[in-house]
Amino acid sequence: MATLTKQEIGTVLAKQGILIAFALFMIGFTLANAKFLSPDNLFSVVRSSTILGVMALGVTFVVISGNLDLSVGSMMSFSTIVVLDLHDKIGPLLAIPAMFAMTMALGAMIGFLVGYLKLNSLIVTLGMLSAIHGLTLTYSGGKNMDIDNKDGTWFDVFGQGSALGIPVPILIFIALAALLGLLLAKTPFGRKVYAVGGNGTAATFSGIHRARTVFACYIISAFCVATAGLIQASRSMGSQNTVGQGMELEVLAAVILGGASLMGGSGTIFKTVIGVLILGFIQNGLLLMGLQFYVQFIVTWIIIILAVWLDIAAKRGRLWSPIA
Amino acid sequence: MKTGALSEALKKGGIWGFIVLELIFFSVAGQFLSLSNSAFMDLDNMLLLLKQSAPIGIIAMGMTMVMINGNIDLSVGATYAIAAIVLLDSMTWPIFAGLGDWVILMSWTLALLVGTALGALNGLIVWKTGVDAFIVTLGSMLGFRGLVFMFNGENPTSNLNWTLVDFAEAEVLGLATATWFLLAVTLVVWFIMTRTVHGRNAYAIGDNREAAVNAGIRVGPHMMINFAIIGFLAALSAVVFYSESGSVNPNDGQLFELWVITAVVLGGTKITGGAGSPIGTFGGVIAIQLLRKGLGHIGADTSTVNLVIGLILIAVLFIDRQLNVKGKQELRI
Amino acid sequence: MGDIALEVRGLSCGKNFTDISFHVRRGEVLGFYGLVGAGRTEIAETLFGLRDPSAGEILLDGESVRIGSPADAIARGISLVPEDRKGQGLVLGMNCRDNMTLPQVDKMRSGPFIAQGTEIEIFDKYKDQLDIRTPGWRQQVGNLSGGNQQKIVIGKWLSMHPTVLIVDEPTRGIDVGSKSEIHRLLRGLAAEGYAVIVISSEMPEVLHVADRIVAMYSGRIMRTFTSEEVTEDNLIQAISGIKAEAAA
Amino acid sequence: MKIRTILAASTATTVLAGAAFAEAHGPMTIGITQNNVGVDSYQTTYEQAFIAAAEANDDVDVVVLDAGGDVARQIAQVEDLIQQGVDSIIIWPTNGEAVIPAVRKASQEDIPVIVTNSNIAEQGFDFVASFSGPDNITQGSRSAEIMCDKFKDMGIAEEARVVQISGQPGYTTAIERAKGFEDRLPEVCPDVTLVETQPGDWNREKSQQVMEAFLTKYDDIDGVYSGDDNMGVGALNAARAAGREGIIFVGATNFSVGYEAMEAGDYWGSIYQSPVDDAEAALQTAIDVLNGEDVPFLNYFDTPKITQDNMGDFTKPVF
Repeated sequence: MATLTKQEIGTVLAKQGILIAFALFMIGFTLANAKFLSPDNLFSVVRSSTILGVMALGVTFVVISGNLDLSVGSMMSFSTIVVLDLHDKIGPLLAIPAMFAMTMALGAMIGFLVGYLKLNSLIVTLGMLSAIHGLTLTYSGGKNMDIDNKDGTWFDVFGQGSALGIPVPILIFIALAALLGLLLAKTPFGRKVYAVGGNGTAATFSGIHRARTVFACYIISAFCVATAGLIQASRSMGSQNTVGQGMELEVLAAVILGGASLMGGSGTIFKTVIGVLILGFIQNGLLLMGLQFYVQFIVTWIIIILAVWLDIAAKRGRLWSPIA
Repeated sequence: MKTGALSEALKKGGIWGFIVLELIFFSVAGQFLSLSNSAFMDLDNMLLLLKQSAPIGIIAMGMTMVMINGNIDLSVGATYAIAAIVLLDSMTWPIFAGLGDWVILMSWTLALLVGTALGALNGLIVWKTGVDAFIVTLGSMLGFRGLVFMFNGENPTSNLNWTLVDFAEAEVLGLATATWFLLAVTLVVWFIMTRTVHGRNAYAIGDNREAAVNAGIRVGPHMMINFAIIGFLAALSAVVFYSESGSVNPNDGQLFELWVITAVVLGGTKITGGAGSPIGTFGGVIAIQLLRKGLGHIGADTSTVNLVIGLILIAVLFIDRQLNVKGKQELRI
Repeated sequence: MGDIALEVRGLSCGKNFTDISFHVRRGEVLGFYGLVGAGRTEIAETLFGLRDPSAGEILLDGESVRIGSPADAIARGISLVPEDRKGQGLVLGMNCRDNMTLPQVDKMRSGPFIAQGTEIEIFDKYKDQLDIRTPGWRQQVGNLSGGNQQKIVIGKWLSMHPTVLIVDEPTRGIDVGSKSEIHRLLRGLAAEGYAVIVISSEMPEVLHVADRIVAMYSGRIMRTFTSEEVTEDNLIQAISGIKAEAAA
Repeated sequence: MKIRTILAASTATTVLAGAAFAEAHGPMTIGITQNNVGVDSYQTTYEQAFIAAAEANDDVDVVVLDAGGDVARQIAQVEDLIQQGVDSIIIWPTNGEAVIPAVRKASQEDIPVIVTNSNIAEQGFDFVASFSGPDNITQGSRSAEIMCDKFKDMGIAEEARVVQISGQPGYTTAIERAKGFEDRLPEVCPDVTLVETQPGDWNREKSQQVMEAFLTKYDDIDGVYSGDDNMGVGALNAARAAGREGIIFVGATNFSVGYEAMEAGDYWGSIYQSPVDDAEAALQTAIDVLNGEDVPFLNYFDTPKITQDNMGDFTKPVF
């Protein structure tokens, strides 16, 4: 009986470990600085996490399908720059769909290379990271993009507006998370994503079109990136080419923190959202505690490895790896 | 059978063919676009190329081993920066004050030890926790960089020691010090991977870890040794480079992992492990350096360089796939 | 015995197999016997749309068809229980129910979502019918015994109501009790009117289960035995490449 | 050649001098290795202005390279330029010390080196013909003065609290500006406290995040000094979103976004620094050195204070 209870505790830990860790962080930071739990601060953390969060939603699909997307950072800078540039040229009403189309075309290209041609996703997206960065620089001529008439446009609504007292970016994030969460958890497509990532061969043997599924995941990822770019552009109404650079790893860290396995086949949208919030609150908490930025690097390092380790350990039922 | 032999030859020698293409292209394009009076394929320029390949090239040899073994190391850039800081800072430590120029030897040893230890730490975590190397080294890429900043804040760490600079700039038999290091490392890694038990086991583990375990190979220690070696080589690369330049910014080495992985993959090492060769990697390193140098030679700007290098990486992967394409009668999964 | 469900004429696939012709009727179990590498699995994979044939014809209910993908094969009523259960048959990290309903996940809809009720009904039905021993549908398939895992795969395909059920090495790595259970099951399926193809490397298995046995050697069919003709000796001779006449 | 010489002679003396060099040697080839062109529009505008200035001058050919922020690549580029036999090298150092040996190599080959924008360390001064660029320490102290003067006007110089958002860790410009500001502020306004400094990496979004945390952490912030206007505007956005008014924003390197924010009355002041001036000064210094003219070793171009009060005297930056 005792072993059973122990196993049960293990199962709970394995399933909810990330939530428990999250709660512990919140308590710790609140003890360190009372302001941490103030509504203002919570709001501000969530708002500043939305861009990372929206991208992480899409990458969750890619990771569950058993692939990687390292190009989201430079793709986000591409969409930000493009939408800002087009805003003044063709107006926001046309600029937004045009930007979405261009970003999703890039996503389709990656999806084609990884899904249909079965090229390794790490290398493909690494190549795209560099190539899209070059594309953005060529497009912008290396210049900052700024909207000329910042007061005469409704474009700022996505990043700075609010409805019912809640900032629009947070609403977009919640809406997208709910939508994609349902898509992943409740629809046939979502089931196929898990199957393809869990065992691509078995999925094929069950009549699932693996290439099509992977392709769709990259399209979703690109859609999320475009949304993030839109929020970013609307929030700052102007941008540098470096926006989003290096975010691919942060996004990946959030998804992994949420418990998605890089091997594919596991993870949920809800857990990714928790992962995003943990990263956001760590950053914010350490800043509030007045710690140097590099401490944040080191703490994130430790947290990522501990989180993934405990996750794996709980799944295999033993702490240390069986590797001889 | 003939097509098979041809594609086999292409696969093995592809990277060298690519290098030849680059040389021809830049020589011709350079005639029209470059302002330089000297030809691109000038001997001095080529010797310079070898020297400039050293920082990436030395690390790439380690990455070849780690990737053949079926792992990956994203933290090499940060290890490189830490080793550089240890090297430059330790020269001013009071305990070494009486050593004169012998301090160089101490500092070198220290830097290499630190690099090896950090690599081994990565390996130990991968081994003992069973967490994927990608995640472990993604984490330590951040963590090690944090250590770099902890050391000296945002300021560069500098110590220009002219004895050291003169040594690093010296040329023996026409080859720069850095070139000698690159060649030696390539040779040693080639020897380890093809002529030792450790090398053969590394291939076996990367090819099929379960089968390797069943064959009685102890997977963990081999992985850890390879991580220790890449840590050592990242430190060696720093030692060679910073002996000459004498100052390290805390963000030096960022994106090195990207370049190194690119070179290794260009050189034909499989990202999933089990196949690859240090000689191919050497070709990959040269190809990248040639590309950078050539694009500079013909006056391409940063954006073009990024675009071209990204696309070439994908193209190489694509061509590799086409060369390995299975017959229509093969299983489609 | 019923009509011919599947007929294959002169089917070849590169170096894998050459000039294969056979047919299988509804209500019949056709056994494929041979050494590993004789090309039996490759035939199954070709019929299931995983390989392109280089020559020959496949007829389903007398109609010539081209099968381009597993989805194609499934739609036409062909199902394959693959040889490698863990590698090809199951997504080990998924639960029992999801594995079983995977091929028809697109069909069980209520609005845009998967109809959970239908799914659980399907699972419960085959859990009872095949006597699958699992605490419930939430159980991860990886935690089940080999025999129960195999039943999940078989249940997966029965729930698709195929015409032709191909079973590759149905009892490899399964305990003795489950083995005979699966043999009974295969006979029962034939009795219900399925056309069943059993590929096996175990002689007692084919002798016990099959109505007719196709003996293969090196990518070719050596001889097709009826259950009256077959003996252990002539079967062994056939799969070793020795012509029956020469031996006689 | 002759006609061109005459034409040149009739325009400007400097060009005349260039022509004289050209007479003797053919057109002079000047190589430049820039720090990281893609990273912000200052560097991009600098590059374009440099190329434009060179094209306008018939006696100069330029080889323009970009180190992409990577020291190793920059050293390789200096070696390449030496190997190509250029007449002079302009370098925008990625690291003020690491490039010294490479610069020494150039000077050993008798190729004069001009450092631009951000200087190298003193140890390397022997190998350098001249530095041309802004005086970043002075810029930092000027920003401190701008902020202090404003506080005095507002009558809060006794108690004001300031936060700083610095540039990319490790870059000389970031370090020098912070140093100038931190040293000068207590001299002019001894009672103003600098509460905290965090890096914003020259990045508007990063700086916005940093400022959001500052705003939560400190209820009382009177001034924000940021290492450039790009970051300053990011901080301004954060303050605006949080509804915190009355904060005095002072930056450096007046970008067009900063200029606009000043026009709108949201942003108090900055340092006017034109990348066009920067680029032209660097090219001119190189030409002067090649022509054997006397060039001051520290050839600063002026970077005046710009605030809401005097911004009418300056044209809006193009970058």
